[in-house]
Amino acid sequence: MHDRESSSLAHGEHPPHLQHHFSDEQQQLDSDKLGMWLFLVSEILLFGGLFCVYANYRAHHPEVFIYAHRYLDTTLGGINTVVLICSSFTMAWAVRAAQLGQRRALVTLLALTLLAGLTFLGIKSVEYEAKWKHGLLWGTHYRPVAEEPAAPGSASGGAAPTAAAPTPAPAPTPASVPAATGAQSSGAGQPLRQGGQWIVEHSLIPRAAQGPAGLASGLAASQPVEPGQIVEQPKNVQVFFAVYFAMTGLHAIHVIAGMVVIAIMLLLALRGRFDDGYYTPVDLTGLFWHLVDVIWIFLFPLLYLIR
Amino acid sequence: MSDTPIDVRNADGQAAGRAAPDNYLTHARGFRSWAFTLDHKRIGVMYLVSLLFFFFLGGMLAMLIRAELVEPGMQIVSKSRYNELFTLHGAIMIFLVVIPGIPVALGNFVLPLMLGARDVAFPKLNLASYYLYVAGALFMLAAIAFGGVDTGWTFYTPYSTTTNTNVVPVVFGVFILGFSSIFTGLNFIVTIHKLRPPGMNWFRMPLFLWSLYATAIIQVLATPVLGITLLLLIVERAFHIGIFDSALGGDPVLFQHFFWFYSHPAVYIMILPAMGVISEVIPTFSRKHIFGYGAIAASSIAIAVLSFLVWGHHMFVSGQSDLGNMIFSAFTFAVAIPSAVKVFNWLATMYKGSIALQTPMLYALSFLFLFGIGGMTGLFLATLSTDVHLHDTYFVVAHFHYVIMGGTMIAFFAGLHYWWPKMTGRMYSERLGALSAWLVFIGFNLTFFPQFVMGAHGMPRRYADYPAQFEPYHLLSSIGAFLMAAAFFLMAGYLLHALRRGRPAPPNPWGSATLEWQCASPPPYDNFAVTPQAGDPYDLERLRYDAARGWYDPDEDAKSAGGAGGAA
Amino acid sequence: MTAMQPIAQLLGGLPLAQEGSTFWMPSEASTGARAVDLAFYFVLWVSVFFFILIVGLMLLFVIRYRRRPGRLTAEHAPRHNLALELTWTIIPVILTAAMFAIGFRTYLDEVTPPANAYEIKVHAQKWKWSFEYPNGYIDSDLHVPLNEPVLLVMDSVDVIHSFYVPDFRVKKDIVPGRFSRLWFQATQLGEHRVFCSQYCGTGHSDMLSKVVVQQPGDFAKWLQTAAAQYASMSPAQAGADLYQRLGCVQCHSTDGSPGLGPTYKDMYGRQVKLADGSAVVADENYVRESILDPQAQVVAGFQPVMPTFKGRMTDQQIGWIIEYLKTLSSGQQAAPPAAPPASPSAGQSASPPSNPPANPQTGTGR
Amino acid sequence: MMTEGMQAAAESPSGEPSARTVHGARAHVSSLRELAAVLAALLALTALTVAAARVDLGSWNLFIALGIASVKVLLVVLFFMHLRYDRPFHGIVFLAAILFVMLFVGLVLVDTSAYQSNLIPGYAPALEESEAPQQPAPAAQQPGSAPAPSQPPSGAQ
Repeated sequence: MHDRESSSLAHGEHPPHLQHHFSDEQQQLDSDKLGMWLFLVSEILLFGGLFCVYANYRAHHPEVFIYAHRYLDTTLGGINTVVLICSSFTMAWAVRAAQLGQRRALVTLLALTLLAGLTFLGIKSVEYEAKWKHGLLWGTHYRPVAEEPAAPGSASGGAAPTAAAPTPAPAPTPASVPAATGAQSSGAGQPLRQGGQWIVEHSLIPRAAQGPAGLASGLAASQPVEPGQIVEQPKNVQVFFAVYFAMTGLHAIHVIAGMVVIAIMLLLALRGRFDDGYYTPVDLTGLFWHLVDVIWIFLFPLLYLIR
Repeated sequence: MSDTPIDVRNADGQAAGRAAPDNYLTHARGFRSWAFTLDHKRIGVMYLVSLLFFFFLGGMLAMLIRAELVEPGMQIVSKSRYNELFTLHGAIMIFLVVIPGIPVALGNFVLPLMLGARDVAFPKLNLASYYLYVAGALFMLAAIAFGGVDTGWTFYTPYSTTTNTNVVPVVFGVFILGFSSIFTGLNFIVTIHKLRPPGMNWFRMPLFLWSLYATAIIQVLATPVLGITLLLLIVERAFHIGIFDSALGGDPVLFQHFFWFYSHPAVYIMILPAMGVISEVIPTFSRKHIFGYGAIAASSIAIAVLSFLVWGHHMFVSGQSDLGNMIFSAFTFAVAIPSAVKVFNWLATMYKGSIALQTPMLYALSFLFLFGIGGMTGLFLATLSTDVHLHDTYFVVAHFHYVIMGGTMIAFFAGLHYWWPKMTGRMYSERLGALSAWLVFIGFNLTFFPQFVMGAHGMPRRYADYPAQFEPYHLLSSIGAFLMAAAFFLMAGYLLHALRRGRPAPPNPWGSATLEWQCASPPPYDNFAVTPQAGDPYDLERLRYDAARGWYDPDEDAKSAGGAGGAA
Repeated sequence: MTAMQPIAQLLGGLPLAQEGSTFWMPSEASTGARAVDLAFYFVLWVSVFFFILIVGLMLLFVIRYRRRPGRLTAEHAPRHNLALELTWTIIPVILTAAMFAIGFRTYLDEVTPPANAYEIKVHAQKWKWSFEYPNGYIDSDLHVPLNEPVLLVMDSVDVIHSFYVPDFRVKKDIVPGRFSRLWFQATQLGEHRVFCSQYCGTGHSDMLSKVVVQQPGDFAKWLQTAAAQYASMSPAQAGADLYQRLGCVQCHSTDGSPGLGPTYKDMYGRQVKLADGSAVVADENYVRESILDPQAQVVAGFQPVMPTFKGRMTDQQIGWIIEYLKTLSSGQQAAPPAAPPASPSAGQSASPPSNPPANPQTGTGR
Repeated sequence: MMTEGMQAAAESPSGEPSARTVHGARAHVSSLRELAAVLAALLALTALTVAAARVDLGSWNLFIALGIASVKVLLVVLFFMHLRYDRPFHGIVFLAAILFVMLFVGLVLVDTSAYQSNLIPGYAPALEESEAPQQPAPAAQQPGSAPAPSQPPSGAQ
């Protein structure tokens, strides 16, 4: 959608800025601004859908979110938040520079914003890579991998401590992990099979036909069966990671889109296309970039800071 | 369509009237002048041609469906093929014809003219929307080419995530179409807000513009949710992310909430512009000021807002909670009121008028008839207990065909015949126009009324095969469908004929007071040499019929600066 | 397969419950039907009244105010009239409010089952119904006692289906992953159609069944004998019965004609080519696996559309099916003795550890 | 504290004209000091929200986190996006979007929470098909014979 974005910016790139169907600059500026705000509205509703998914599963499966969010690395998330806020600041400053016709400042600030965007994506990719490595993915790809508790120098960096032992803080110590998995030794890279899950798997289909009642009894009975296994692991943890990747993924796409547009603005600025009389594209790009920031400001506490 | 002899002949059009020496059709020539045009009129025409093509395509699919259903058992196609047929018929008609329908084809052409503007606010975005539309359409055609899709146009999970037909191209096509729709709406809102010339205040806007404005609000607010829904569905199929797929711990009913949060407002994206067209046609052909301008304008906005509160009435038996059912049933009845108000206002407009039964008016009247049935059968479906019985039966099928086909498409053809002279500069044969209008009306009722009855008797929808008990109804229905098809071919015939041989159209053949009729037919490239002075758009009394020259003229002395507007 | 076949077979002898049906509505065969129909007719007559009013006025105006030589312009008439507009806003408000109230009240009665309702489990899957009675007996038709409230607890193993009995005016979607409940009290002896009303794929229009309403006494007797019938049957007979009852017949022919799935004729003991190019002998283990995990080894040329029967069939029942297959296969002696010849009893013990025994009849595991 | 931030930013006297006219188009130029103040506020709030998440306040954690986030968003929208000096209509447009998102989420939640009790807790057959081992877990059938009459709300385990 960002290319549409840029095309909506595109008109007026070449002087004369005033298009034939507008009566004056004011009318053109107002139209462009209103158009951009309406586009932002549609963006907000686009993400609104994802927030609805989030609210739905968070409200009805809090235990899943509380259990699973520990796999996320608050430090990296926090750093990314700061990075994005700063980029928002530089962007706002860039708009100001454009308005005042300070070309060098404009170029520098746009470049800085672009850099911040790159940093954000870099950190995100580190996080994704760690999730991938530990099998903390959606749907059937959710296969938490057991690592030797002190797996050093894992690419996940800060993520290692939390992700290494796929057990929640109040859970048995990592020592109990092999105990839990019993026969299949949990060497690095091998799926760690939570007994809790297995029991459910086997009792689920047959007992489902008997109604929640029957199933419930199955779950109740599942704890005593093999003591010492990871019973805290709630079911359908994979849903959290589905939501996590959907939300951060779509946001990342928007970051990339924003960066493309900023890069275009940077080129135009270098070519001296903007002056204090004409800077609308920079202004609108700023609006879009700030929206990307706004979305993340909500994503961060919702995904990383669950309690 | 670009270079027909229109241009040459247009000379006498000018001799007769105020036609500009060159119009938007002759302004530039050749393929590129169309492919890269930023002129809202040409974009509108391109949309119109594409729409009519897909209407033909979807119609042919419908004919196949009706042919298969003539008698029980499978005669023409296999069951799986039948499922693909109704899926594609639905998807093409909904997403490629009816939803874009009136706004993109007629709206694009008329909106700036009615407003007195030179173009829409973002001409490039407008062209981009058109090419997005084409791209989305191509994806859907590709899906047909590569074996079709059988989910039904609603793409319900988990069926859509498990079927091994190729869902993704269609869904992605619809996703793209969604953005085409968003950008059109965005464009219209900005145009109406910022490009109104001095003197054109909100309450001098023709009601068609009010309805387009209300539609655009829905397009901008609701369509993104469809976007994210389809995006998640694609991810669901491609990566099994498990948000809507119960097999992975997802919730299928949540998908239905998402889908209908868009797709019910979408019904009003379809019907609001139709109501706008009717609000133009009825006063013009009754030679009388619209009755209750304010009420009609307000009801458009009311419908736009309320339409966001009623989506759950598609889910009364889907596992939605009783609480949800109660809330959504109540809101649904609420949204029925503004529509009723409009109908009564149109009737009151005809009261004591001077009613000419020309083709656009015939379509408008059959709109009143068919939309009346469509709207009222909606009450049965809003009523919880009766909906439990009627849901997912042919009663529903008949209901939404009466609303979408009998409402939107009939109004679309009313508008097409109403603005045809303005778009092409040619008049069509009134006699054939009236004939096809009648045939469409009869064929339509013959097709869909029996479906109410068999639906009430329990005939479920989307059945490739059916118990013999329902055979007579299906037979009638199919006969009606074929009759309707014939009528549409007739229409295509005389309209195409009119393009070449039709009598040159005067600037204001019907005697309407809205601005688009003040410029020549077809309009000059930049619409208005001097921005016209906006008056009361329904002050028809000041227009006198000039028998000698055969069109309507504002007679100067009677020109009351109709500021009264009947509004506010 | 010819499309009429399943319908003829499921509805063939069924007297369409036509008696008592009106122009608009089928016969009222449940306690709830009356209330629904009253609501329907209320809305109907209100709508008819307003429709006649609107179209009548429209025609009247068209005729009276038709443009003609004497009448080229309109008469002067008010452009708006607040009193009038309020009237035709408020009257619809009142009427629709009434419709909502009626609809909601009848709906509540419709969805709240009485406490003493007789509970039957309904399992929906592409494209068949199976009804499980309290004693564990499973049938493809729904038998219910007359004038007794019946509560259906329904689940689906694959996609969304919808249980619909027009004569009872009841309908409920069956969403996988949840239990849908629906109740009714039949008031009319005889047979009534059951439709699947939520689109569920190729066989959607074949997903039919019937409700058989019996006198309570007859119903009890029927249930007893039906549950006991297998005792008197040979394994192959029992298999043949299950073949019909569990809906295998929907896709697998026994006469060699191709359906959605491979035919059973001469299948057992033969080499079958698989979709992945390899070939296996259709022996007992292969059949068992195909029933419990259908997608594992799909026969070449067929779509992987068969739903699993895991947890829906006992090992004993699988054994019966296998015996039935043997009777359909002329050359089954050619089968390598890979698996011990499975007799119903052997079926239990011979069950390889690859499938968790789940026995619907005793209820364990379900 | 948001209001304080706004005051500080607004009242800070800045050398630049707060609004300038270029080729007839009116536009607001925000002062550097204002932007810097907003940045500082945003960073401070980020720190605050991280800190707040470390203390257990029960269900309040969520609301506090959302509250802080909303304040941050408000700052960004009002000052970085100039909405404070922009046409009021743009503000209405923005609010409308938020409003409709809340409407959507709200109504969906009302319904889904009402039907949660019908769901089978932890239903996800595809998962065990992908991971199910081929030997039966002896414990599997044993519990089934003891059906408990009560339906637990999903996620109770």
